[in-house]
Amino acid sequence: MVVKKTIVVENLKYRYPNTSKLALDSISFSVDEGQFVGIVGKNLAGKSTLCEALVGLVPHFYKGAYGGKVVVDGVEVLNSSIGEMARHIGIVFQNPFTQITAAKLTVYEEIAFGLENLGMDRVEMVKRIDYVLDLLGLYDFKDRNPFELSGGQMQRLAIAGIIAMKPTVIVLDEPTSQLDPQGSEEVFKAVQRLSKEGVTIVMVEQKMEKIAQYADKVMLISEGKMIDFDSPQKLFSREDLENFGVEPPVFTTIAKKLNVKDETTGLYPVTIDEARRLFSL
Amino acid sequence: MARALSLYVETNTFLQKLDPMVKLLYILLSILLPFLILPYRVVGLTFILISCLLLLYGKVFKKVLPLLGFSFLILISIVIIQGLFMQSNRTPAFTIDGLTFYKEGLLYAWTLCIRVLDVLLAFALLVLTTRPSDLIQSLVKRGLSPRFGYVLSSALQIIPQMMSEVGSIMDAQRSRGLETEGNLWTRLKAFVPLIGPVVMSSLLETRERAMALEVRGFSAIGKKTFLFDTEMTLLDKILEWVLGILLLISIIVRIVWL
Amino acid sequence: MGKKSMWSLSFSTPVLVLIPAAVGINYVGKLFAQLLKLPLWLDSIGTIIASMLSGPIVGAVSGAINNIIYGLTMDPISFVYALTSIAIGLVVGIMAYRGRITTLWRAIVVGLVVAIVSALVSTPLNVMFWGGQTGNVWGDALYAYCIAHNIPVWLSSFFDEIVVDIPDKVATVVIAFVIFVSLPKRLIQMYEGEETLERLD
Amino acid sequence: MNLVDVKNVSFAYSENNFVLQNISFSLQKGSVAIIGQNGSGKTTLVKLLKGLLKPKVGDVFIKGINTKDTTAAKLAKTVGLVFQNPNDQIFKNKVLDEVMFGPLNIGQSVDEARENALRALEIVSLTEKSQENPYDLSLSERKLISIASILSMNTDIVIFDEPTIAQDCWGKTRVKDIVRLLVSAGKLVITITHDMDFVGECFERVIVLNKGKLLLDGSAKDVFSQEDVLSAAYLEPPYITQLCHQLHYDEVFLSPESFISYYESHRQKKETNDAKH
Repeated sequence: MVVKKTIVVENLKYRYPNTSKLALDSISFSVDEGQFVGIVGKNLAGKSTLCEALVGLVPHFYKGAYGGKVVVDGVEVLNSSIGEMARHIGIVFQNPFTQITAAKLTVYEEIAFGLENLGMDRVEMVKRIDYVLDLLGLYDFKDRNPFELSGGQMQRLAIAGIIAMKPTVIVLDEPTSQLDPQGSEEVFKAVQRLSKEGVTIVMVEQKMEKIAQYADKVMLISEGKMIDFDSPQKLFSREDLENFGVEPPVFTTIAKKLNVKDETTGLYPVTIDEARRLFSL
Repeated sequence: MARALSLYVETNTFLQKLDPMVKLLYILLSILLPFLILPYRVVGLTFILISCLLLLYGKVFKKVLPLLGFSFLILISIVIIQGLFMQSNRTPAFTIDGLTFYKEGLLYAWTLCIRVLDVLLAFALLVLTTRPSDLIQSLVKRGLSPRFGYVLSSALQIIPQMMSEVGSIMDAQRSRGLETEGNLWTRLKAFVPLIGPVVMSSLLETRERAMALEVRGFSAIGKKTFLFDTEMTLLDKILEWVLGILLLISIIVRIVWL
Repeated sequence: MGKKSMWSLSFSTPVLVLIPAAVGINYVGKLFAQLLKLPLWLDSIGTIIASMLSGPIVGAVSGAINNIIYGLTMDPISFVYALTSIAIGLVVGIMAYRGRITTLWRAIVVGLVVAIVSALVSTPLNVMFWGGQTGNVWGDALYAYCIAHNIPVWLSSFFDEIVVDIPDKVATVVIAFVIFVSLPKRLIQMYEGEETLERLD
Repeated sequence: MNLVDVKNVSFAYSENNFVLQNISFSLQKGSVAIIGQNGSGKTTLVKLLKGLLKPKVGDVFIKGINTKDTTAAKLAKTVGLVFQNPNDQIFKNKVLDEVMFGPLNIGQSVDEARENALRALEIVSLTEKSQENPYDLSLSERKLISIASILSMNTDIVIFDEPTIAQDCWGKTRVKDIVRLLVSAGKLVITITHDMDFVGECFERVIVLNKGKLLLDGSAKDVFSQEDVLSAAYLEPPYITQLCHQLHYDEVFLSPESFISYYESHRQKKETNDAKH
């Protein structure tokens, strides 16, 4: 059986207006339908720019200089508008607060915002809102003012607003970085549920333990270039990882120092379960 | 927690259910009619009376008083200043403590009072009995660009959010030794460190919010739909016609009479 | 990449998001002025920054919306004074576009111009609604003195308004200027000029 | 004299709705983490220590001075508080000016303030950005600037509110280094945080708040070994500690380093044992 590629990026290059350095430099990769991809790398490595390029904000919102090709769900981003791309791919940003449209008075209406913009039929709209309220565990809050939610709830609302538009892919750019552990956990659980529903997930994240736990594949980015794109075990086992400003999960760090490897694969543990297996004396 | 700004009072009378356009027409009528049909004061007073009765009926009359507060103070000072000093003052009306009030000035002040109350009460009827979001949606349906509708509704929600940051900014700057009390110069100097962070962060946030809107199809071309679509009732339509025709007749009458 | 035309009526999404933020800044400015017990309003800083960032039309719209929101939520009479706010937005936008607001001294001059324009627009409204008064104690005292000394109502009313407007508008423009020069470059770029897409193949 | 004395403090924002109840503790130089779920009263406690709020019942003494007798601005010379959101305080267009704002407010001369500001920027590793606009930098760099703007005031007590939130790996490492540096310089460092790995690595003493009451107060090791009490307050120990528990170790470790040395010594023991057999 041939697995469908939901994202195909070929030789993507991009430079922001009024800058001289390429923010993205010759990036090529593809993602299978339903995969969970983690993106890691240090600040300003180009992670956010790549996310913006996948949804079309680069180049449609920012302009600048663009080369190569990004195809999502069969649609080439460059030849489509951001609004049109919204049916195929959505994005969630860092700050939960800025993603509240501020035009709606209840969580229920807030989710409808995107659907109204796309001119959706009301019966379908109500069906979809009920579905995402349930999927993201927001049903009890449906009549609340969006600004009265906690950070974690707001971020789940942002995801709900995107998922209601039924994209094949959702991109999350450090969605938990401004949340406390409880809020982060809520968001991770929600993302996991989406993944189970078959949504392709691309997630930038600093919490490596979480990436190791959830992602099928991890991409390492440095100075606008893609360094590696592999399984979490292989990627975090790289001995040169620290050179790219990335610290692996704490379990991997310990295992590296103690040289504890899985004998069959020759790789270090990345999750607590793997660590427990390898470290028991 | 701060909510959306609004003076709306939920009392579930017929006024709350009335289409906002009817109330807008009423405001237009109450401002224009006194000018179109003379005598000004009689027509103005009639509108004030109608507005008061409607506000009473809508169970929001008590909420009008705080709205009148500021205007009321000026109106009193107008009565005093015009009554005492207006240039066309000729006929003394009465004298208190050696200060003579004149008829002309008092009459002029009376006219101004009617004008202000007329406008104020008509607007009060709108703002006290209409949810701002309903007003905006109603305007959008009648052709206001939905993008401008967005600006209005988001302003109503963003402002309380921004105001709620005021406390933490005060705390943060006082923690760095900023004095917010003392002589005028000290207090004036404290203004920029306080407003600065609000301006910077709110402007910085515009970029991400703009992107978040874009990816939810904000600029999508094509017809929008509404989650809640309230149809105008027959009564709304009748009232809209009646008020419209009334306005038209008075304009015609005015033109013919001149 | 030239600057956008000053009178461009295209409202990009960033601009539409800027307007509520500008109105919010107006509100917060007013609140801080009250908290610090300053004898000024300082309630149009946002309008002025929006004009400086995005031109006279956006400034004027921000001003108008400021008063519409204020009218809907605080004081219905302020709907009428939307005209003054629009004028302030236009004046600052035009002067900023022509490059007049580059130094502190120029900001003071612009503040004076704004004060005069704002007083000119407000005066007829003041005369129509309040017989020429403003509700400010010092201004109204001057007004009473003027009409008692046979100075015409219009002129008295203008004096009433301008004595209040000069300190307030000069302070407002200066504060807006101080903050504007502190804005990060990437933000200013987002609002100025129309970028074009270049190919890198 | 204690640096901080909290004596039977209770606090309520509105009548009888107490968010803190009968809290007492004393702090010396060293490092203390205050942890607890959202709504446990952590932030309120910190505001009381900074004099931004005054207790309804009881007293807070900072270096023997009752906070009721002074103002937050005056306390700025003794207590520095780094707020969670740097965007609530940054308003200058140059990093250096921003960091000099506090020192100038508390009466330092311009030269002195500049010297202190440059030293603070060096501590947070942002010296080369001193001439840039803070709002052109990333959020994590802005957080470090807000830390520098407190360090430059050279206070005996430094309080951090969630310093590791919105930080990347690099920033987290910086924050940990800063805490260690301040402690070794003889200061009192207090943090409120949700980040248990950070607490485990950098803090000696831990105070746990739950629903406005003081639940636990002791060394980090003691507190984190009481897993039942912590989970009742909805807190999870650091990853390393969790691993220790899962491996059924009889001892608890809070940082990777201590785990590594323990494991190594045991591995050696095991190897020599194996060799004997």
